[in-house]
Amino acid sequence: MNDFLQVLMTALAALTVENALFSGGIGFGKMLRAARRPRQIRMHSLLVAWFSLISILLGSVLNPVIQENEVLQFMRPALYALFTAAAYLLFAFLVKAFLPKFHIKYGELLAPAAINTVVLAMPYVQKAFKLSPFQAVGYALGTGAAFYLGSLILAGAALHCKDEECPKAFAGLPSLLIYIGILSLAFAGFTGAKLF
Amino acid sequence: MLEQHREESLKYPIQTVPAPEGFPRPKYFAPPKGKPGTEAILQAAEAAGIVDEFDGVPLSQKLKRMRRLKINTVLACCADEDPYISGAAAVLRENPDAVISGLLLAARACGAKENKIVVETKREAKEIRRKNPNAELIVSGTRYPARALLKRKLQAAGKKTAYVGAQACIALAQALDDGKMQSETVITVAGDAVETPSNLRVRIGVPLQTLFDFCGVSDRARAVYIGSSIAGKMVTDLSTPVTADTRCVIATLRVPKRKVYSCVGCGRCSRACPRGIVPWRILREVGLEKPDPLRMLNAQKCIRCASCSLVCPSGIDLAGAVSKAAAIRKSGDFD
Amino acid sequence: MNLKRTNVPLIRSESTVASMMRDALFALVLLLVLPVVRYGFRPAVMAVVTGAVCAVSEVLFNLIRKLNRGLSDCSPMVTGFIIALMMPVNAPLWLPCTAGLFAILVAKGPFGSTGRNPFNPAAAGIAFVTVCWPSLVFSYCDPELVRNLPLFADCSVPTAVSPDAVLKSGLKPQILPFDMLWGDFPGPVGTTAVLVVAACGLYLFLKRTARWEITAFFLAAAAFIAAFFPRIACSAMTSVKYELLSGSLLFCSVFLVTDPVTAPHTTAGRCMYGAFAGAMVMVFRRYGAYQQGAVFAVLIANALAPLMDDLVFRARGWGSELREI
Amino acid sequence: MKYKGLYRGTTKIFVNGYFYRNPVLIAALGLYPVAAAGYNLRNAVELSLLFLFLSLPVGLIACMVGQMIPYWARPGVILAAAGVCWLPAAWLTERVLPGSITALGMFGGLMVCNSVILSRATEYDVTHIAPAVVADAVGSSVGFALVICFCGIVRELWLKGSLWGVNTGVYGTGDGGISLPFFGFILVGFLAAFLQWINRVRGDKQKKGMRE
Repeated sequence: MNDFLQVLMTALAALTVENALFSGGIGFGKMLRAARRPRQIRMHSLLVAWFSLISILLGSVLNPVIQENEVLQFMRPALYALFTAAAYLLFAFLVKAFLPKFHIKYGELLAPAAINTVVLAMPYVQKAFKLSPFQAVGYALGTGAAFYLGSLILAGAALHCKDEECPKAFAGLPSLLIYIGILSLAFAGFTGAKLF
Repeated sequence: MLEQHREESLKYPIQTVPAPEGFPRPKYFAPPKGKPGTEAILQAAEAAGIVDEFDGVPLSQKLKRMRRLKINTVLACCADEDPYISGAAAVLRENPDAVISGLLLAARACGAKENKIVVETKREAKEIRRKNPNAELIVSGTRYPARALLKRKLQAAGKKTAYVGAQACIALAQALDDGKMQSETVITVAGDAVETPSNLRVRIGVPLQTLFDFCGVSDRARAVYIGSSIAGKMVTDLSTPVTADTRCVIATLRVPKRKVYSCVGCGRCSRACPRGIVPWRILREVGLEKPDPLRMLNAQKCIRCASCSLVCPSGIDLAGAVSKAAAIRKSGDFD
Repeated sequence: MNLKRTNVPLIRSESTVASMMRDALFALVLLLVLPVVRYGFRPAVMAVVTGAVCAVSEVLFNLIRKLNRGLSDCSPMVTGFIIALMMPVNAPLWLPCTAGLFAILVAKGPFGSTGRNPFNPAAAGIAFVTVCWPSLVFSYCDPELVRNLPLFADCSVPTAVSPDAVLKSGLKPQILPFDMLWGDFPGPVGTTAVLVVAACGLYLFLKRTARWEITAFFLAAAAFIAAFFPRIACSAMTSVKYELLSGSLLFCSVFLVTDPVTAPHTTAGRCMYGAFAGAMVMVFRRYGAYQQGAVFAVLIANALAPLMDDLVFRARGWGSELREI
Repeated sequence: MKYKGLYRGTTKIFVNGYFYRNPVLIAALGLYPVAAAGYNLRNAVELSLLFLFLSLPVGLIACMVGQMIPYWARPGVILAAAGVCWLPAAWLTERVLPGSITALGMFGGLMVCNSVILSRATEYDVTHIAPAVVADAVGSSVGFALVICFCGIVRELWLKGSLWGVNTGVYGTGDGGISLPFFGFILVGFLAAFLQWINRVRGDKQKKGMRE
């Protein structure tokens, strides 16, 4: 029971206090891309949660190994990238082979969901917060939920920022970026400083 | 909630304006003999060319529709909801018996069991009862749009209701008694540019100028409205003829200038609409270049009472937006 | 008699956007009376200067957009006054002015005129200033020792710890909740006078400028969380009293949350919005980095407002699934 | 004169790449480094160098190898290539500015999956010839550098009143907040608005030119 509670608590923390997405500014580019196709937001965030889960568990396995060796620490980003690429290739191959229907419907979602700053930041988060495996699972799910919420908000905001009431220079992407800025400011109230 | 300007025009009785020379005399037709059945009443209404003064629909067409819909209560509408107009109330005060007999005929024509007269306030009801004790009256209150709100309240109480105008009832009674075609209508002339606001019985087809000459309007008037002060139409040349459903002519000294802001999202228009439409959402949809008809639900149910434009603090013409949305939905040219 | 073309509804309801903003401005000026009596004219000067800065930047922004909207509705003044009322009295004058500039130039300008801003400009301005200069925003002067302050110059005065800072550190403030009603405890300029804020709230609800259900649900949610998850070891009632009376929660519930532009437009949506904002305020107070999280909670609630409207419409089956952009 | 057309074509790609169709301001790619890491000039220059040393090899690999890999596997392989190329890039940046990679820490690490490099590699470089790829890579890295250095300068001046640690006498009034990512997003938003205004004015001028 205690483990499930830990998962829940870190998921909530990932959504509010240690929200790497909003206050850390990670993954907004991908959220913008997801917000452009609102019908697939749910699947997109599920995939993001799934890949960040893999990558954070990967991190909790790799980090102790990297810790001792000096050279490995220099190669840390390369290792994370290689392992994430391997995870993506394996998963994409499995989906293509065994779930053709899923591949046709959500095929092109796999790449952006697997390769983005959110997924690759997960091992760093695990290193920074020293999360235990259960907390890591909670954090990944919380980040997936935050991605879903963020994409929904941005989908609504994108519609709002596009009409003719906005000044011509700010219509479209610029006002959306400022919208993201203010949203990130709102979440900065939690930590008040840099996350990591 | 709106401050009323109706008392001055209700003080004097209805004055009849003499028809200008060379105007055709009212025509007559052979009325049915004895106690008329439903068919006879409908034919008489059609022959007399009676038009309901509240919505401009021919009375015969209206009665047929009421019979088809099996209405069980007919309401003679003597409550004009507009703060400037007092025509219907004046007609009822002048001759309640004619309205009652016309109402009974209309009820028999469409097979309705109950019939009531709608009055604006309790004070008005007391006065009418003093004149004619056996009149069944129902009070509609002064909140604009009183007719639609009363109809919604009765519908909630399970009664299917329909309105017939007071002057239409009187015209029906006259048509069946002495076969007279509908040739006159009572119009309220009001507004701050009119010296003595009053109700005038006037021949249909007479230009507006004669009304103003009879009533005396200062020539500094800047804007003239007909129909109603909220949902009516604006007039620029005074030669337009009077029709059966111009219930009022309003002349004002100043053109009401109104600054228009963008929608503040206060939600008052969706609360003011008696038909359950959400005007601010329709306004946002119509503003897009590709409006999605699914989101402009029941825009075609709008009865154009313009109470949404009335309560909007930003001064937006919401009634126009809703009618444009209804046009889009009816046109069916969406992908 | 030459007749002009006009739009049809001859008569309009007397409450326009301008009159709504004037009511809000009147309520805010009412709130200034008590601090002016206690601290001299500095709060009034601060409010007027901030309002002027907001108004000038709004007019400048409109001029750049070549839009002759002018300054008909005094909404920038309202934003300026709200910002000035949430600052400490001894704050340097450039602090509320920077907040005002941020509010108008970043939170309101790029999104279009009055009715288009997705975030409450005053809340965004105060949040920016709180994140950038937390030490200045939370240094409140001691009401007993300080009498009149210089009008424009920065003043260094003995500062005292405000009740919500004590609450944040988990201790019980020594001032009794009943004394807090009169508002002579260290805190922002306008938000400590609890009774005056309540009176202004009632005035705004009666004039229908603000919607009462947002504030009702906001305070109910805040009280609920304060009662069941008290931050300090005391009975539920005292915890509720301390949480509601301290800090700018009451002021924010009357002025910041009820801004019709950034709140949902449907009644059901407003209730959800008020409850969510109340809950977020308490979450910010417990886990946030600053002692006053009301403005951040309002910003997050503003971001979710359009979603709540869509939720209500989807619940009523009026077709509001998201669409391709 | 095949090369003449080629030469003018590549400069057009280069100019578009770094200014008129700036990847960060128009396509909102690579927002994270600019917002989160671009709060002083030193960080900005280090990241721009890392970006340049990383995008060139990855672009060339994608250009040469891209066709052979099936479409679904392309992003994975390119990410692996980026991971491998990150090591020489980091080594080079360390050589140019000693102590930079350790200072950057996570920001440097996350450059591996910088969406500007990866999206260019998967969509653009696969189907174009080598000079165009190189021009585009250099163009986008200059564009990225422009944006991130501008943000770095503005934020450092306001934060500490110094440029690259050297005090310039400007009294920096900022406190911690300016270095937070939200200020980066707002700054990039205003830059994007400025660029959109320029593009609109340029568009109107061209339309006016065509009409005469």
